[in-house]
Amino acid sequence: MTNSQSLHALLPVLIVGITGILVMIAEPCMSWWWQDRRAPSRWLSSSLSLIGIGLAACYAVAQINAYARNIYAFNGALVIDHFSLSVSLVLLTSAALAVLLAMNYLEEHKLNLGEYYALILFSTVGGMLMAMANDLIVLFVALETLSLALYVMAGFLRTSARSEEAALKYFLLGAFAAGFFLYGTALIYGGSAQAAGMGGTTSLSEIAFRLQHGEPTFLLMAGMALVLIGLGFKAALVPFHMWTPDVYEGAPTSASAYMACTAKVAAFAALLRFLWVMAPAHAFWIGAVEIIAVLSMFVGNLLAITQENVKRMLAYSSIAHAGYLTTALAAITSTSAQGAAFSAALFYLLAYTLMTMGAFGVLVYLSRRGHDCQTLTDLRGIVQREPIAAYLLAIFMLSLGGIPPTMGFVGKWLLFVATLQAGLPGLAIALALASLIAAYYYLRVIWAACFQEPLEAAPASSEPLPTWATASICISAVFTLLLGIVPVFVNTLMTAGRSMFR
Amino acid sequence: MVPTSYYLVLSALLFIIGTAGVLVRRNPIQIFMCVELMLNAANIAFVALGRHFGQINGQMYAIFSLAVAAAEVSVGLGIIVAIFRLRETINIDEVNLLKQ
Amino acid sequence: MTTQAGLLQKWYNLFIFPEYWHGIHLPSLVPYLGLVGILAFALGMLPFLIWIERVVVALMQDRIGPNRVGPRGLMQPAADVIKLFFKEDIRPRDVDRFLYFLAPFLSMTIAISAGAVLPWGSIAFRDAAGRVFLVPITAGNINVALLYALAMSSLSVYGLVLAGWSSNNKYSLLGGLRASAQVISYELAMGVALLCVVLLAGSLNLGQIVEAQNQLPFGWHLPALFKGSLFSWFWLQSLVVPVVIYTIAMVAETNRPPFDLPEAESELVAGYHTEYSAMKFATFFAAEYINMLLISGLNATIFWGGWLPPFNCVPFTLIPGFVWFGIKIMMGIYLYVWLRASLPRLRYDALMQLGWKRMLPIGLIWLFLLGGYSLLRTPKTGTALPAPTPSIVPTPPTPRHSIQFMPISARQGGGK
Amino acid sequence: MQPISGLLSALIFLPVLESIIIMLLPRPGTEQKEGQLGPGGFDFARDLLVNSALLFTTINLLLAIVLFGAYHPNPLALPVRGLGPVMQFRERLNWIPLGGGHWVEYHLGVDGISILLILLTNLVILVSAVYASQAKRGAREMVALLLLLEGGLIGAYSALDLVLFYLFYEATLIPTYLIVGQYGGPERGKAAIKFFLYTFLGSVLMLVAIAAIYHYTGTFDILALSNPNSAAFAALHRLSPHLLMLLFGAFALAFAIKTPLFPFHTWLPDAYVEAPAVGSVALVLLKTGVYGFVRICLLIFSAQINQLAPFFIVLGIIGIVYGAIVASIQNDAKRLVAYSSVSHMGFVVVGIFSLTRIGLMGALLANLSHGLTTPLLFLGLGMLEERCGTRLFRDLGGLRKVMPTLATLLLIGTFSSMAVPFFSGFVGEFPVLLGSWISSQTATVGNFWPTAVAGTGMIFSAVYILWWYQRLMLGPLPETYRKLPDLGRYEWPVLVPLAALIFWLGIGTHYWVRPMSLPVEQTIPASSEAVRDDLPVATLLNQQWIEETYQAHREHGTIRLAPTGIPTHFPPGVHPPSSMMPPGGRIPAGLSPNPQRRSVPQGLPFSNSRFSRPMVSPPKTPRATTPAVPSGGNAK
Amino acid sequence: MDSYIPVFVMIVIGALIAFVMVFGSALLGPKKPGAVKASPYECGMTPVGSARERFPIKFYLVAMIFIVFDVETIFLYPWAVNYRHLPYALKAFNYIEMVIFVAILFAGYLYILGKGALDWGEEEAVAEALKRDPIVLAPRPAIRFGNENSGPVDLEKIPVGPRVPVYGASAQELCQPLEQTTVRLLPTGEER
Repeated sequence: MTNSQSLHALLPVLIVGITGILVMIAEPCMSWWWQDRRAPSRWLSSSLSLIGIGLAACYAVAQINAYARNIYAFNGALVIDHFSLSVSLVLLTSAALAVLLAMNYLEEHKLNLGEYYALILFSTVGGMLMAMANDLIVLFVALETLSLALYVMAGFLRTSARSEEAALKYFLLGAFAAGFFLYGTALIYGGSAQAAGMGGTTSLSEIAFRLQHGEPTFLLMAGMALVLIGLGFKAALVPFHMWTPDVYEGAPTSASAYMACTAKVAAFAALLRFLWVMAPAHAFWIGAVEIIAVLSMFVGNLLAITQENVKRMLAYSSIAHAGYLTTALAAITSTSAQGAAFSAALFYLLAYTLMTMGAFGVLVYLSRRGHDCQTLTDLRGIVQREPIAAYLLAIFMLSLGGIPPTMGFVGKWLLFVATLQAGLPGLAIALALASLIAAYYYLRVIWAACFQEPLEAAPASSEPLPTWATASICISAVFTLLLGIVPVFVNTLMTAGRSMFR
Repeated sequence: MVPTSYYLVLSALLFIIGTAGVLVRRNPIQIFMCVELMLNAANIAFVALGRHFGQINGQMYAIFSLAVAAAEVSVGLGIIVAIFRLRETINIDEVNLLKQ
Repeated sequence: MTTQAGLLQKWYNLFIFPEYWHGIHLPSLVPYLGLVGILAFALGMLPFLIWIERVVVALMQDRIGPNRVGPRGLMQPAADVIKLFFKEDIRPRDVDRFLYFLAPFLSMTIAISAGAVLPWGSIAFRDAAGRVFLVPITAGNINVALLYALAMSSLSVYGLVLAGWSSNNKYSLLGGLRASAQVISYELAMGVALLCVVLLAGSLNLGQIVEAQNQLPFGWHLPALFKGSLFSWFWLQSLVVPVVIYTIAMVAETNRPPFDLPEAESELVAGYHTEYSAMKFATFFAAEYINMLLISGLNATIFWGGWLPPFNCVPFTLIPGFVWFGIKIMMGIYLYVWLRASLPRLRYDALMQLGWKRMLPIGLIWLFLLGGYSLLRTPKTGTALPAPTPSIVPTPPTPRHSIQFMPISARQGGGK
Repeated sequence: MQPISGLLSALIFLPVLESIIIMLLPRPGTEQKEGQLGPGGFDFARDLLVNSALLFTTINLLLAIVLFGAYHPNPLALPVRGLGPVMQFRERLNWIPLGGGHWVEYHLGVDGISILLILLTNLVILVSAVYASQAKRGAREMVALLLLLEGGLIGAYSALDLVLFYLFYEATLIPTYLIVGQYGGPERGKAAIKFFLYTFLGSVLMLVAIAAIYHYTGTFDILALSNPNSAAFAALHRLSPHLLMLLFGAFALAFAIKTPLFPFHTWLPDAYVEAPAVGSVALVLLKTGVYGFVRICLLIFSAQINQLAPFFIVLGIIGIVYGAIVASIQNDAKRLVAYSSVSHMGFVVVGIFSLTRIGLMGALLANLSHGLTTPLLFLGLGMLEERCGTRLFRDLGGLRKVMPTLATLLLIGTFSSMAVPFFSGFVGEFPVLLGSWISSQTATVGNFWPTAVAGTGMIFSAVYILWWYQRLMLGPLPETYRKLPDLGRYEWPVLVPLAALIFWLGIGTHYWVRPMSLPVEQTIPASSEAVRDDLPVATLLNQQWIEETYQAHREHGTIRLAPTGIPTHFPPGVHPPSSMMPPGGRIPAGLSPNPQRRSVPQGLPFSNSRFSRPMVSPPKTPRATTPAVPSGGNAK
Repeated sequence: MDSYIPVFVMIVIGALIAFVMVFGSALLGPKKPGAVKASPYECGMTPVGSARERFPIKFYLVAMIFIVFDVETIFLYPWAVNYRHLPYALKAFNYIEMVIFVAILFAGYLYILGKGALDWGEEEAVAEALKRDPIVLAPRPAIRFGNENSGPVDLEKIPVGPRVPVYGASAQELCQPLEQTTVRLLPTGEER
């Protein structure tokens, strides 16, 4: 694999990254050349971003079709296989939807800065690299690329103390997690030398090879635990979830939507690859992962029940969704269920992205004139004012609750089957029971939005429709339903899941 | 020659101190410094292990993590400054608009 | 037992049993020669330097200057030191006591230790096999000498910031802040200028950098006269721009006029050392001058050929290398004084603009122009260029392998 | 008649499409003139809505009628018992891959039981959509949701894959939930959520059970699982009785909540009462609970059914009596009807668990009757409430004088509800009592007590429903109601078809019984002790037989255990059971190890001896030369 | 490590010299402390408020930007050291890679420039930015020196030693008129 071939294989990431740079400097350059910063920047930045994302997505699709085998780029630091390309596509989807949402949100909040789009693109680059990383150090750098952009996005509402507070909390805990991750990597580097004279390595495929042919060392396992903690923070799994509600509540809604999806998708892509590598030593960690899964599901769901703030509720629900996804992590230990677990996790990640983007997107849609629509009270009776938004919200809530015929159901069902195939019936039953609890609070949102009377008389809605946010929500909704009824991607994802074992 | 295990013990101690500091401290800057301590503990471990194995990788990784830490510093200080300008305090206990 | 540590032990023997002089490993002693020499030069030149500055400034301003204490006022610095030693050491209210004392201490320590890597000459040794080793005379003949120098020049700002912060004085604080912002701003430009040199020399060892200048300019075929001459030094090889950048950055790094904003007396009383008195003030003062000496020394080493004579012919080669080195340093010092006497102080925004918007991008672009130039001059065939200066070894071989070392003249047959 | 391919899919997805179209129509205005019913003035949007609702639902009903007409009541002209139901109009596609060659299938098919429910659904949705399109608030949305509900219900009635069934089962929840929650009474939100959560609790457990069944058998195919000869059935019934009982319990809980059966009925009064009239109708239409009992529980868990039938019968009887008594003491007209539903559904459950042909047939008829009668009552009450603004008995009375037509139509509903002969209620409830009588002769409940106690329910129903009618329609008319109008232009067509059908079901019962008789025959578990004596093909399905079958599969080495120990191959002597044959005789790859066996006709077991010994004796010579006759699974 | 030992020796010698210089006059000089002598020197005015005050954001900004560029320099050094010794093909590749690296950095640099992070002409920049975007670039709080809200000098904080003649007024004399104000303002426990 020469360098130019590696670069070629990495082209989707490069396209997104270069677009990010262009978007970043476009605005200052405009202020120099045309002495006008405000007017065209929104169009320039967002359309540039969308073009970049679209190009990258096209290229990724082309690669999926073109590459019959895994590409190990840059001396095996990155692996471009169907799995990473599929995750990249999910990430690009969420980025595109987030760009659409941001176009309206930022304008409503008088915050029309091109950096936001650049940050979206940079964090997407980080996420895509996380999915492709075949080396723990690359994973670390990618993780930080993702996180740093997200920290800034969380604090993007500079005049809001809540936004800044969210950014601070996210940043401190994220940096803490990064410390764990890096130290774990160091320990793995030391622990991967199973015998004297064998050098240390951080390459995941090398570690996998060594684990298949030798005993795991203590240092390796300790490092694995620390890396797990680090990634668990990013994925908001339960003992490491404290930041999630505060951050999602405080951050600008469009940023909450984006970070809820991207961070989780990327973290789970990394977790899947990492734990698959560690699967030969699963006796050490399977118990912990199971406990984390069950705790995440139940703690997330139970805490979500009492929330009045929808963003906060969605945050807790995202913890629960992380718990559902963790069952797939537990399931990859069984050789017979690996393929099913990977494809289930991939499908669920796509589902999660679409429905969370949609749910937050409806909040963005309803946030007009700088007022954030956040609480159940804000949502009361919006069906009379904004029937489309209310019904779309209902679709997303039902999908989040895993109720057919939506994508959420199919995803949950696939996870469920994978868990059973892996011989973990306890987890499967916990999954079912947790989604039962979840139904309650999702229904509360529908109740507030569709069933309750609004507090004040519905004002005549003469404002122009937030076009782009509407487009974003509608895309999410259509796919949530369509893929819930005809899950055509599953087969592709199965191939993607299997690509890991080639 | 100092045995590698000494370095590892040192790095573990630093890491534990950093972790404890993050959990105990109330000033974000102090917390942040503790996080840097954790990262540097990892760097020490990397360099020591790289030397132990006779590989250049360890030192290379340390430089990577330095770069990342620098980026983190920039972002972190920016956030802390922003919150101080809004709230006139950066004490974690007083920064509690978002209910726990 | 390592060589140097063994030497430390042997010193004890040297004093008691002179017969041990016989088997001493002389190359290992060279660093201590370098240490003593640079220390003596720095501390010895310090009072003289103050005198020079006063006299030169006075001349430029058409006045007399110091003329009372000693011949031509030469003893004036000594008198100042004695006076300062016997002044009251005031400790202002509410200072952070530890940091308040630490600041001057740190400034001085760092200023002196920065000199550890400056080579001020070279000695050639020949081993039993007849190979010649050129050893630079410096305390720290280390691989990362340039990084060390850079690190020390960055660390020096700690003294100023801590002084400003601990003094409990608003002027001091602002002075310290200005100093830190200024130093870090110019450090980038300085670093980029140094990078140009590193790119040309291919080494961070200052001895090797000097030796890399000891060749025919641009590889042209010229008479031996020009080998290592004025024209092959890096000021010209790097095509002048980095020298200019470095020289400006050097003045700014030492907070000297016209970049003396941290201690601008018209705005900030005395900046970061407003609250310091007696010898603590003198410590800052001395540290600044030592910094000037050493940064000029670095300038001389990396751009102006270090200990090399300007031409490789008789009248110049007769003069020892350290004299040439001293002359180059003093020219730097003269430049400092000249600038102080000639230029008004910069406004702060102009200062930052110069550093960030002019010198940094120009330096970076220049670095890549040099890289491209170097690439163009590389032959397209062949595996690799030879090591830059094979005659210089960073650390001489240990006595275990070669005991018979004979000191020979530095410039006779040394190197290729 | 040839099956029309795609007809079922059209029936399912056409309403969904129509619902989207309806949602895209302009929203009708809400202005209304003083003292006027229905829309005021010219409202193009409302006319458009009414007409399109009528048009769409009529198209759907016509399709359902085509389905009914094309349906063959007994394609093989044989009483095929013990092999599970025979399905027609089958559609089978792979849908969600599960790895290892396993799929969640899009597998549809109907028998008589389903078809009548589909017809009922289409008809009632038609009338209620017409009614809903007149609503002052949310007319457009209600019609759209009703159409969605229609699609979901038809899907649930025709799904032959457990996951597909679950999916449609859940999908029906959403429109109902939205209708109840948005357009009901003051406590509608709470009631809707209560309804949703109760049902969802049950269905989640059902999902667990479905997954477990897949885990143990490797298939979701309802037909395979209902066929005692299939490997899937054998694999399932090899499990420990405790586990099977748990699985059955999960299904039964889901269906009991949905039906609703006595202790799980508490969501019902709230939801029925708080819902708008259309919502109540929608809730009544949710017959998926009963259907699930019949389609899934009876055959898949035949042994458990046999064990637990008395228990369910007791619960059903309690429901009958309890519902009737509670209904008698209500002061709210709608709540009374709601509780009467508990009572009626109690009859249905008793009929199903009598495990006799007559009882099951009665239960299904009672189910249909309830699906016609209660909508009539609810819609009529809705019209009443619209006029009077109240449902409380103390404010009402004597309305017969101002609205004679409504009174007459409601009287038909009343009679049907109290099971007067020639009305639909009677033809449902009387066979149920008969069936319970037969079954109590063999079961442990005891001689005549079940029948006797259930019979009191009929007496109670006469008490409460007549009293209900009296308090509404008879007696003095309050002055305020003196000017109330009778049925309007759009209200006639709502109530009259229902009333007519009640008569038709009560009088022309044989039209309804004929398509169901064979399915009922096939749906009674072969192990049902109650029908063993009076049916020639009765057989005893016991644990020993299951063990032997399973071992035979193992010995022939054709059982594939990956990934979860699923037997999908059949020993040479055992043919793929009819219910597993896809339409067109195509055997899915991997199902039959021997391609020659494809044309082997299905030997139909219609002798006792066939069932009394294990079905593993392999014929030495393959009867490949025998001309192929259509296998039982599809009506060619 | 051998060649580092003289460097450490040099550092130790430097520290010794510094120690002697810092503490020399503390040993030799006279000691006559006084309250006014000990107060911070602010051009002769009575110092008010704390010296630990907020200072312009620009300093932070410069520090942050510096970190980024400094790290970039870290990556340039190994490249520069090895560049000269590489064969042509590798050299060309390294050159292009580093050009890309620095180009990305330059993009960031352009961004910083465009956003005005390196402009120190405060007033014009703020006025201009306010014209453009009144909300995002809200006026920064003024640079304060702490004397706006500070109350009277707290007498307890001034250590008053033995009455020695010092320059000008004594500490007590300086604070005399302020003392009454202080007593009036404080809701002390004696009043209750």
